[in-house]
Amino acid sequence: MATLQFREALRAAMTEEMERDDDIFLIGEEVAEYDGAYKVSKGMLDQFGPQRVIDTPISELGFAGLGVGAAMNGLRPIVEFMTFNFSYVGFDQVVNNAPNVRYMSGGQFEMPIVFRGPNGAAGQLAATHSNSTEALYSNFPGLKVVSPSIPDDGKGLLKTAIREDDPVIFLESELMYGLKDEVSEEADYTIPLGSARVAREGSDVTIVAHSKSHHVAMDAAEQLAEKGYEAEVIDPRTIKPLDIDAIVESVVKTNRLVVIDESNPFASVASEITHRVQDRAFDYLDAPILRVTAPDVPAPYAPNLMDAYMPGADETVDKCLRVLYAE
Amino acid sequence: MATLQFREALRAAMTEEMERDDDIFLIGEEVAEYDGAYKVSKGMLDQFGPQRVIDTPISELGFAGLGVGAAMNGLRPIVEFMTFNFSYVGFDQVVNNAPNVRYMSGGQFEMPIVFRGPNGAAGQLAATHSNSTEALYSNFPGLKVVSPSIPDDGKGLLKTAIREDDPVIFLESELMYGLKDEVSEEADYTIPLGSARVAREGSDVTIVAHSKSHHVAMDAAEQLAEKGYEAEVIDPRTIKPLDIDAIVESVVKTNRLVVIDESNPFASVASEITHRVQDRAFDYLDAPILRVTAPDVPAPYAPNLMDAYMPGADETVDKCLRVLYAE
Amino acid sequence: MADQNEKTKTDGTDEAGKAAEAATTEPQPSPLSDNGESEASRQHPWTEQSIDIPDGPIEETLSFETYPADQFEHDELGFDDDEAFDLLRSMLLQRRFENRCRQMYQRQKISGFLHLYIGQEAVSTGSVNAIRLGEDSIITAYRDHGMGLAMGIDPEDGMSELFGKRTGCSKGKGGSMHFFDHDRKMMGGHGIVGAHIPLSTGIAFAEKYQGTDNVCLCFFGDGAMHQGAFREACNLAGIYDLPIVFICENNQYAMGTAVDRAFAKPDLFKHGYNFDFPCSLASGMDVFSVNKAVGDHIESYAREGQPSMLEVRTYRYQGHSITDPADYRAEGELDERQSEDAIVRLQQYLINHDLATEDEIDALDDEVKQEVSDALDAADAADFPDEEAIYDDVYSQDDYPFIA
Amino acid sequence: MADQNEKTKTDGTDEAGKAAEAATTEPQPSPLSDNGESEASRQHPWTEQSIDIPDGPIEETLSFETYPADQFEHDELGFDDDEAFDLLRSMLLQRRFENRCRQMYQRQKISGFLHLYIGQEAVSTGSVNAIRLGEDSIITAYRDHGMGLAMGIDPEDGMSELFGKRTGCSKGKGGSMHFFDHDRKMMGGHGIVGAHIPLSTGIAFAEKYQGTDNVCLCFFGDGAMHQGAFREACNLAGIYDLPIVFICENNQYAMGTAVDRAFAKPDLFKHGYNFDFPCSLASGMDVFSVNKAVGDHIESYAREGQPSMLEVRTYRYQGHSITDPADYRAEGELDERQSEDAIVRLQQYLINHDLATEDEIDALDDEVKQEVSDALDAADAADFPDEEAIYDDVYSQDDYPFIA
Ligand SMILES: Cc1ncc(C[n+]2csc(CCOP(=O)(O)OP(=O)(O)O)c2C)c(N)n1
Ligand SMILES: Cc1ncc(C[n+]2csc(CCOP(=O)(O)OP(=O)(O)O)c2C)c(N)n1
Ligand SMILES: [Mg+2]
Ligand SMILES: [Mg+2]
Repeated sequence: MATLQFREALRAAMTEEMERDDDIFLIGEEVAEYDGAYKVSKGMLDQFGPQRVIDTPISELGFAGLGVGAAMNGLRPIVEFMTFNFSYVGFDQVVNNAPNVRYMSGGQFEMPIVFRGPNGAAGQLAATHSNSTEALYSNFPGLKVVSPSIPDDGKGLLKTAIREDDPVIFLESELMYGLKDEVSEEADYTIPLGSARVAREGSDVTIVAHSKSHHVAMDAAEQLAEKGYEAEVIDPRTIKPLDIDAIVESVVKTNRLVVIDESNPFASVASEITHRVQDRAFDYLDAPILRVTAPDVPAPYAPNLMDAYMPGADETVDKCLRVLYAE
Repeated sequence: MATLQFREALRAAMTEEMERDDDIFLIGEEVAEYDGAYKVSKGMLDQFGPQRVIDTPISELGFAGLGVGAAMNGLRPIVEFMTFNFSYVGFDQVVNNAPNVRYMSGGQFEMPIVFRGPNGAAGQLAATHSNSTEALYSNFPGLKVVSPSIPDDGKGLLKTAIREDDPVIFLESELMYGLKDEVSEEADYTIPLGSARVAREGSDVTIVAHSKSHHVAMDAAEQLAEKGYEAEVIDPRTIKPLDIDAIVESVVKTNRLVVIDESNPFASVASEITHRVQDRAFDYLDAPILRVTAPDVPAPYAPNLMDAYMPGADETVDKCLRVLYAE
Repeated sequence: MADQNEKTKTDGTDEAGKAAEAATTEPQPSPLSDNGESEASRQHPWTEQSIDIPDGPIEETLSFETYPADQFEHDELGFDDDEAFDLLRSMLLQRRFENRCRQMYQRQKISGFLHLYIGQEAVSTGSVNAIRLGEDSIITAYRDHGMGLAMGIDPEDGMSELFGKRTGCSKGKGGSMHFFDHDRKMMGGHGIVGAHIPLSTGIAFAEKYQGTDNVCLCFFGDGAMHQGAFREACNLAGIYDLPIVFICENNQYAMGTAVDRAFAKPDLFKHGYNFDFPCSLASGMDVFSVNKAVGDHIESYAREGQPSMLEVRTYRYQGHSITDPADYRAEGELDERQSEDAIVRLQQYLINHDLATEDEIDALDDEVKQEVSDALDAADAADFPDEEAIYDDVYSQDDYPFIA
Repeated sequence: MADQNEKTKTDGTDEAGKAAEAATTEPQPSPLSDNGESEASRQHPWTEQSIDIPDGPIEETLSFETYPADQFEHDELGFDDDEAFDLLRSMLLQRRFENRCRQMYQRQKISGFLHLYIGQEAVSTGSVNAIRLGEDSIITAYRDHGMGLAMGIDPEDGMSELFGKRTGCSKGKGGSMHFFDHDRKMMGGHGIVGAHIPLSTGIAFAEKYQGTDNVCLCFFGDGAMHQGAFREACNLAGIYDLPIVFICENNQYAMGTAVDRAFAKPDLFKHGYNFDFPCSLASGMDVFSVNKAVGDHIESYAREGQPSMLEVRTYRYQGHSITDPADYRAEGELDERQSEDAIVRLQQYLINHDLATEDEIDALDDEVKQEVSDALDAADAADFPDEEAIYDDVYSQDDYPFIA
């Protein structure tokens, strides 16, 4: 085990995979000479050279498409979006080309491509720069969507994502890049997609949360413990495929579920989890499934409004108490 | 009442509003000289002239943005997407500019714009041409999303949408344009957004379905009636705002809910309806909420596969019987 | 060729005739559907294009106007002496305002992204002084403080916005990247690179539709020209003859990417060619050059009814944003560029033309600094928005009942 | 200017120095975050651009190559007599195939959208015969049957695809708009206008990355050039020097919109200018002109290592899709265009050059018709995919367990 920042863990994943397989390359805005807008790719240009670590103009549609074409023709691109907000100008390539070419060609083409970069709100950046994209991308068949919350998962899942022959949306977080934690140094450390991590065991209520919200969940669980309730905290780690079995198993035990999802709520990943859990565990639920999300408004700038905007541990505790009928 | 095709009802709405208010104009690909790819705007160029009915190049990003800018500067654009599949190349304008400019400017700008056109699968058009966009657009705060199922609602809701000072996504259907039905000729016929229509009353099970699926629901209700079960069929008509009260009220009566939504299922409108209903009517539900959707795969071309792809009345009946524990 | 045509059975003529018929009888995709009646109505012109390709290469000669620095005098541009002095005030205000912004960011009064305009002030001031305030509009990207101040946004409202206060020019909802002023027709302040360029077509479209003679100045960075949005917007402007001047503020970098690394054709002013725009190139280090260029472009629209493209070459002294150390510059580059500083140039001009003394200039600077200080104090004293404001301005309706 | 600089207090120099410092000490947006260490490392070149703007207008002279019809002979292009005859076979096959498609659509054997290529066959055949099959690749839009057949897709597999059969070239999953043949490097068949253009940059990037000398021909319609995708892709190709020939098949309409109604600059071949591409214009009504032009462009890449742009002017005889009556044409336009028919032209060429007799041409036509008939029968006899196939090919893993 090494202690690494999240960005370093991601870099380790890319570096190890690129050392292993020459067909992998990294492309995106400022990934090479600038070492990455958030320094995730720091030093990779020096190690791999300008053939494999490639700066682009500000052309998300163009270079996302370049990635898709390269994947159709034998390479394994890692495409960095400086942030996923900017994927919207390249949206069509990500949702109409990447996931459909295999299907529409009757399986003739592989699509080993990873689109990665920070997702979600990152402080006071206002409405256009605070998009949570996981609900959107996971609506599209053919895509896989990964969203780790800790450096170790970041490394193991990114290595897996790079090895996939399917398009993977890999969602990171500006606010977590500096997070330091233990990371495996195993030679071939991969974590399968579709397997949740039970981060904390408990029998009173289940909290499901991914990415930054996972840390909110852990905080809330601490607070609940002080009040005498043991929350089970599950990090699905991958949104699609979703390890619904793990979530259902926990709900069967706790009979209560709160989902934290920093996205806007309407047709969100939280909604989907609700649907699946009530379908699978209807008879086990002792209370409605509640969710803790951003309000259904654009992200504001003012610091106090932005604080109110983000899902927090207090609100999570409140909702857990509600499903525990312990208010 | 007049008997009109769906396309004629929509045209009547646009025409009446444009006669009323000179600030309204229609813009899109082939809307003018070609009379609309699906003839929705037939004759409008002749009536309103090329200043107000405007053909564009194939530049969805460009002309969606033109619409947003025009709305910021005092006009009331109706922007036609030839189909909503093509809105994905203009996605950023629709989701990052239209709904955010009001908020980010602290309310200084109105955004009276309608984006309209056919949505969803329309026969054997394969993966890139069969996108259901309602889940995506309704995830964005600041947008309103309307999706009528019958000509009369089409007219009343489109007139309302055009009068809104907020951006409205107005989802039509290629396969319904020829549908003929009674349409109000009242002078000022508008239907408020956020009010569902109870299309059929029943006390055994509630079926919620919008757009084409509404007709599937009505078929299914007929079949259920033959088996002795009375389904209540609710057409939400607008996805956002969603008339959750009407749905909850029905579920309180029937204790069972099946949602039809022809979209891919993950983080869909159906998921959202589930979340809200179980939150609001947990104690009234006698069975899990089931949904009838497209499978989570891209739309295929082969006729037999495409038949299997679309949600149908038989599957709906089966699921209703399941929630009725009557299999 | 005509008789060849008659001989063949493979030319497809009769098939085409049948296709037209087919359209009315074709199978319908579903019983719910039909295709609307087809119509054989209007007269249609021939396209101007031929499929007969001319022999020998096609030649074309292009000419692009230039506006170098140090070529234009205030009076020939229509500025009287006071107005010339006011140009300096405008530019100084922007620089002093932003110098304090940096400081306030370090003190955590300002948060989020902060992109400073320092070095580029001649572009905003030169341009804004070529338009009619309240009638003509401008729209720009996220590096928008300078443009906002030049358009007349009160420094107090600007600083309050940066502080996230309810008194801000966007009520604290937009922050640094989103300065708006509806009444002054400052149409933002936009954060997604290139995405505001299409908005300019709509703004201009509305002017034309309403029969005004107002124009829209659309500013964007060199980096924004990579976006497809640029092409789509220019083409729309071209075919609808919209009153827009597309102005590229080429400050030579898009974040850390130098312009010649990222463009197949780094002569950005020439990119209007694909839309048949008049194109020109101006120095952004001389407020008079910018003013003359923008004025000429506006006149050109009035004369020709055609949008146009202007590249203004300028330089940003600071990093891309406040957190960027700007290590990507060549050694000595910043010094060299700063030796062309537009504020210094204007100061010198005023002195050389006896329009101001050094003392007057110092006094002006003090006055401007005081104005900025006052703005800071006011911003500091103002309140944050009410917590409830988070739900305001999402939709037009007050107390919109549907927000979850 | 240098001493002016020293005099001033407003040039921002020292502020810039402090900004670099600030980057390491600035406030962090959250306790979880930091910004990664900043690095002052590489040597960076000066940008080639200056902020000193030259005096007087900048002039430039352009020259575009042309490839008119009736200028090139088969032998000088390297076709022997049999090969010249085979060009006719290829073009006839496309036309006969599509004539039957229309009929099959009316009989409801084919469904969905159906866009016919009739009239444009010289473009596919001329182009494909300029590349090395299996090495060079092509990619095109939804009007792809002709290109697919020219690339060697068996008419049986093509027709089966249109019938939605498991034996189709895309297993019945793609239909008319999505002909793919991985091994022949026919990279589709794509339905979203313009969206395949960026894919060509990736296809070509992969060739360059792997060190091959293969090129990619990227075909798109006139209408596709409106899309921002065109600009972004061309610029990427230009800066990475990718082996692509961008080929606009200008058939003068995008659906019902004539090219000169929709472009600010309808000379489409000139649009490569913005990327410094060599550009040329060819007749699409002569297979030899197309072949020569495409060959030259490929050679130009081999020589200069630079992508390029070719406009081929052609005409579609049918409506945009099978349901379009094409009322938007000028009167007499279709007849006039068909008088230039490329198949007739080639037939005449073969006869004039004693490469074939009318009888041989008739025999070829019969043979091709028979081939298409057989393809129809085979397609008709083939099975639809299993219902379970709806779940196949979504992901690479067989029996992927997660599909809901
Ligand atoms: C679509 C999009 N991609 C990327 C970014 C991140 N980004 C913000 S500013 C910028 C550089 C823009 O450079 P330029 O247009 O030259 O403007 P300048 O900063 O020089 O004023 C980038 C890449 C963004 N905001 N939007
Ligand atoms: C992004 C997008 N917008 C609109 C359409 C609908 N559409 C299909 S083909 C077409 C016309 C394209 O014309 P052109 O590129 O000239 O090709 P041609 O049909 O002439 O071969 C349009 C508008 C689409 N498929 N994709
Ligand atoms: Mg720049
Ligand atoms: Mg065309």
